[in-house]
Amino acid sequence: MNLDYTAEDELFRAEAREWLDANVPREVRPPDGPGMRDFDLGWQRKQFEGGWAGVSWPVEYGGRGLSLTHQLIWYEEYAKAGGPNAELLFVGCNHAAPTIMARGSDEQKSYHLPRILSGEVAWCQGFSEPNNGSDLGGLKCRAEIVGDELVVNGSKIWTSSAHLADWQELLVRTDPAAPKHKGISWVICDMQTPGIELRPILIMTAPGHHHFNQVFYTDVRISLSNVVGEVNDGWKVAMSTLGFERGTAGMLENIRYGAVVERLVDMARQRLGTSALENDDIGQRLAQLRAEVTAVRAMTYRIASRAAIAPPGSEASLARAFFSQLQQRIRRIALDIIGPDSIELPDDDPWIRPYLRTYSNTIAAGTSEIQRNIIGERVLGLPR
Amino acid sequence: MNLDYTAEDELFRAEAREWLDANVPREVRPPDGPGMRDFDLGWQRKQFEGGWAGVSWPVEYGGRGLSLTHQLIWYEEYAKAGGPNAELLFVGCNHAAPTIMARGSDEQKSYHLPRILSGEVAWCQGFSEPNNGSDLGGLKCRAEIVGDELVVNGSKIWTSSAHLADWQELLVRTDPAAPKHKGISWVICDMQTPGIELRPILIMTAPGHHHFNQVFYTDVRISLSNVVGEVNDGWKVAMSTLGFERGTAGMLENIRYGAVVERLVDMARQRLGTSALENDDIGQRLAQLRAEVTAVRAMTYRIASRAAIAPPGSEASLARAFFSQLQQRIRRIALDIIGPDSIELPDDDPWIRPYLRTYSNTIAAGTSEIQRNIIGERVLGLPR
Amino acid sequence: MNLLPTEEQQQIVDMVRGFLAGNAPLERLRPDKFGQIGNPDAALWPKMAELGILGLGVPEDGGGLGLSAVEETLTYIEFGRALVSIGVLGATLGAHLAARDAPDVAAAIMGGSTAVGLATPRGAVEHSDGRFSGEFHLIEADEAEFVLLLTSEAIALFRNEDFTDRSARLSMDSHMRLMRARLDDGKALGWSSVTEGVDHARANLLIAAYATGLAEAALAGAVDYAKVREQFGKPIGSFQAIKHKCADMAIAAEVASCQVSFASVILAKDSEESRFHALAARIVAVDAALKNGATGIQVHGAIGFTAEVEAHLFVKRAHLIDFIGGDQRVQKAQFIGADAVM
Amino acid sequence: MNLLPTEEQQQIVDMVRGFLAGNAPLERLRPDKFGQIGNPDAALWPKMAELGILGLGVPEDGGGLGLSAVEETLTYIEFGRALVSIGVLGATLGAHLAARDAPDVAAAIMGGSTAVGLATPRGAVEHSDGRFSGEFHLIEADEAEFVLLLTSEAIALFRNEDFTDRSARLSMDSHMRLMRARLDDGKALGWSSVTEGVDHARANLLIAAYATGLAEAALAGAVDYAKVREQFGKPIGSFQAIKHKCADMAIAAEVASCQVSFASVILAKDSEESRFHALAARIVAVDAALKNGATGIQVHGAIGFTAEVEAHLFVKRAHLIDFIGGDQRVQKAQFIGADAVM
Repeated sequence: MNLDYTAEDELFRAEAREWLDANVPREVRPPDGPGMRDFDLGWQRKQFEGGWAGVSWPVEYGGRGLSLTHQLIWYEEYAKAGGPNAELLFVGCNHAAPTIMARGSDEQKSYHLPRILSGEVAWCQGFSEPNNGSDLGGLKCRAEIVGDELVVNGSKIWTSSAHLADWQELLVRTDPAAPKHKGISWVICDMQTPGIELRPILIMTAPGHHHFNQVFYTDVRISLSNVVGEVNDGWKVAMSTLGFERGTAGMLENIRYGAVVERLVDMARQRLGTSALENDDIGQRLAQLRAEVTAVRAMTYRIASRAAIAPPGSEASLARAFFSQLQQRIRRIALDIIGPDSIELPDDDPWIRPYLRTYSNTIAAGTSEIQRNIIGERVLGLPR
Repeated sequence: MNLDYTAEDELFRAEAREWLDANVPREVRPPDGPGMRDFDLGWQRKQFEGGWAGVSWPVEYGGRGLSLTHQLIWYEEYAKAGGPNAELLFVGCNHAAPTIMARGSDEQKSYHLPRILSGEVAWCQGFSEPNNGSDLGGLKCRAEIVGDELVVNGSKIWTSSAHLADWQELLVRTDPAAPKHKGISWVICDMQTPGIELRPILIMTAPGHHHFNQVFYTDVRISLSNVVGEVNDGWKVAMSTLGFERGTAGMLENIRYGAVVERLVDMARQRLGTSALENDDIGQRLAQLRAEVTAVRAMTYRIASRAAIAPPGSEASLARAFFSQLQQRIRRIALDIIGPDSIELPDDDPWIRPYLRTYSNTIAAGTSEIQRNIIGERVLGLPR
Repeated sequence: MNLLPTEEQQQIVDMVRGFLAGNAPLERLRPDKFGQIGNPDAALWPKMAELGILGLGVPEDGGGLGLSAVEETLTYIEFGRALVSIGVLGATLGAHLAARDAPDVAAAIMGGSTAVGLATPRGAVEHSDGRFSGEFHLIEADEAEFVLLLTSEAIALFRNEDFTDRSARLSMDSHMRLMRARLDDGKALGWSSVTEGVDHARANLLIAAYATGLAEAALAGAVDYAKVREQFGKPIGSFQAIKHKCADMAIAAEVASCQVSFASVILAKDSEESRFHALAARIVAVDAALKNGATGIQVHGAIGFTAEVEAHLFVKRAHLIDFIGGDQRVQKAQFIGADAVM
Repeated sequence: MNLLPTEEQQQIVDMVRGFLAGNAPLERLRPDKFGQIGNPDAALWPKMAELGILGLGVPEDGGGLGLSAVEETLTYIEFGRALVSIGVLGATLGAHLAARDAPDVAAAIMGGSTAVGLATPRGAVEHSDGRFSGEFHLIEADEAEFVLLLTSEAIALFRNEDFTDRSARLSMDSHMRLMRARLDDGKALGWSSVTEGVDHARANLLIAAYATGLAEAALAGAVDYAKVREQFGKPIGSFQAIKHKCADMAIAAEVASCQVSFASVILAKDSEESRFHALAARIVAVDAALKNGATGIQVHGAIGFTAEVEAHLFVKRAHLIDFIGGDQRVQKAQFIGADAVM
């Protein structure tokens, strides 16, 4: 075990810090709408132009081809510099691109990867359906092969930012006769294709926010050349993406939370006084959270260490399940520290809306219950 | 709703208080062994002689025939006076006697009830078996009918104080061909009968404590006249007892815990100071426990109010499940208040051993998991 | 001793529940298709006044129905279940305070023609002999004539215009109108301190009852959903993970409901123990409302995070009422300092 | 950067694990048929000394093996898993302290011929420049020549006879011998304060590592049981209630293990951040040991409450180590006062 960094690592860190200090946007990120899209894509473009958009992406796709350690250093500096949580980029950079890199055709790679990296386009996901939130194998959205096209009919739900996205990673059932986890295909879908309609789903963070959508497909025609991997092999293609999400994709977010807790510690010291905080209920809980978020960083390092040897497996679900409930406890204590003004929800609010958002974190990417099933069965080997 | 007591109730309360003040034993109750038996039976005899042993028992069985309200008043005064937790009496007074009253023959009633009430005998339970802790329907301990006798072979486990008991309420399978919950009989078993052997089970509260036993039966002959209710009808007979246990039998224990929390509040005030306690982690947790234990008393009153109309049903499992985990949290905070001396286990220890005992409370009479199944299915109507 | 409602009390519950089912269904709180959220409950007050609900517990010689805290508490559980605007608390408590010193004000409030907002401290409050200074939040005070202030030390009724420096804020609970304002040596129309009488204890008790209603309704919503929503071919309520969550919600609601009933009976007797039991009720009931609100969202899965079901409304309202007159931390600090009541 | 053991480190783990499997199986801690509990670990020290385990992390010029805190930490996880007498902590930390100022004492300790007990405060400790006064618990000190004292402010090595007014006590963790004793201006053979060097941080780190071992072993015992024990015709591990409890235990153990590894690497670099990371490790690891100890009993059902399985031993040992040098409350109070390390 070691935490040693080479001189080259340290140089990379210094460069990253310098660039971030000069370039991290200082304006408040709009919480929804086209303003948010402009903000996130603009920030991605800026990172791309600075040479920081794809630290660990292969050089051939426009990245720097550096190691996961470099990626981690970048994330650490990003978190320290208070870089924004540009969620709109997540599906493109952390789902679609790795999948296309792993399973896409040369044409798909050369068209999509540069556009994702340079912040030209935003992607959304189309996996969940109204009647099978956690049970991906049971998906029903149909795609018939007609000539050299797929004709899609059905519906997807919980699609984050579909209203702001250019492309969608879409799972469709191409062989209804095949067993549950077969007969599914992973398709690149242009959100401008005729036949696609959106129903915004209003969410609980504030009136008018929608973030989620239901997406309806009526005779939507997609060229067969947009299938990633083989037709009917989409389950495996999707699993590689999900493994990635459960593994390293959350690293940045994990590291960012260290800074969140330190802001809370500062607030609590200001409100209660440093020494009064020691045995105070809030101080004791904050100490626990501080220790836990410190451990999350260590967990991230261990995942990165493992990832250097083998692709992330179900062990990463331990960190994920822990982090999502920790995040909720961290956001929750903010209300106790802020006190009465917690009932306000100002436009530039940094605490209450993120607290409300945590109610989706324990649900997204598999509920806590599903995560615990996975840990019990795949990590511990308990019977189904 | 009301909490009104009649003048007669108040008189009863005053008499109870006076008698308890004069008679509650001041010596420490031995934690195990014959000393514990002598202590508990002696205390029961004293209560009997004072006319307080069977407040709500029918007059014909030696009780005072008073209402559940009187019983509750008695429990409240008992708790306030610091009356001992004479556990050895529990099965006899709260399981066996109510069952015999409800389903026993005249002969069974006239022989056993006075002996239980007057503290002549101790009873133990024989329900659980090694391979079906929570699944009573699956019990296997066999009893063949030979002439006018049952011949019992098999084993029971988790029998509290079998080594100190004179009688046992024993569930045996009398018809192995019948469906799971049929073919069981409820039998009064003399613990001196030849063929009964005990294996003490050491428990975690301290070295040498055993409390639990495994009981082995080899050709144990019990007269058919000792069957309570009909042969093969033991499941229903047992359920009436369990309903009682899940209902009002825990009242005294619930009320006693109010006094336990107040002792903790006093200790915490002494250690930390009354005003420092306010926002202290310990003070805030204690306030929560104090509010919850106050609510437990209210829950007990509501159960008593319901019991005046109909026999206790599954609603009582709400109070039971809550109380068993509350008890554990109450006992746990004692360690934080006591501080370093918590690692000692003196002979007359009032805190650490009861804390360790709570590990059996969430298991006894159905684990927390089973309790939650019952609440989910029978109270809330969720599917199995 | 009896902790179950009498037949007459059950009739009141049924009447209020029926009224709210007809006039305040939960669906009224769904955002419209533009995502806008109105505040539809102002129209309820005159109708509730007609039924006598706003003066339910005010003595008959004060112009009320002369029922007890027990009946008030039972109706507040229903208010919580239906997420009735928390402004109702201003009306009930305001009427009680006014009935003693300002009968015409009390009559106007109980008649439903005059709304009463709520005020709760944003920080330290200076108070001496009925005069108050400090920074406050006003809730549901926009069209109110009076404002009822609750602090951890006192309860007091003001004219709305006594509050100055007003500025509107969006509330975390978007259905409740919120503003900041201040009082400078504002003189109360009527007030009580926490140590005298039962006015202050009544405030805690009714907040507890309202919270119990929230906890019960969050439970009911979760159980209904768990029975019909299927995953992996089975209703999700058959999975222990969900079933046990619902069981925990049921336990929390039962704990709250029992203590609230108990405290209401104590308070109805004007007992010295009112303060202790009302505080205990507030602590366990607000806890239940917060927990059940959060768990209810979780049981609903993804849809629980949306405005398409009511799950999220319960946790937000629970947070709002938590802060009225001091949050759980403040209440627990008071409670641990209180003398034991055995 | 790499947080996985190297091949050499894994070999050390395997060696220690093999040694303990042969010499310290958990069954050694079962009470005999009279319910008596011995303390069988005194015999381990000479054997461990032979393997170099007692001086693993002491520099070579101090007579040790010269390995780092990383290797020490890995062995302490194994000690926790095997419930090795916590007296081992006295030996390791005592050897470190003595190696600087009293090499013959260090040699005797590392040679396994001289046992080192532990001392932990029962209340306030007076301390000035290496002289200590106060009331203490002595753990595993009965046959020890030296005693290692850990307070939240300092770590110090004494001769056993420096402690006076000794009186034996039964310990909640019945395998550990316990007594009360006092120091009156006792002069330490060697000592460090919490603010200088890494001695004090090492104590917290090794306690954290030991606690991680407890958490892991409690998990392993629960999972093994959940796979074989059947109820209602199925292994209990197939029920979500049990499965999710095991998952929570696995999470807690992983959290502890990661932070303990991380802190050990930091400490091995003699970094200024050692104190912060060792405290964080202690907080999450003792938490994991307490939680997993308790949950492990619950997963075992009725047998978990008995001395026929080891489940209860983990929670008792966890409570014991929690109090060594200050319980979680004390550690958290320190930790929230510490400067951020980002």
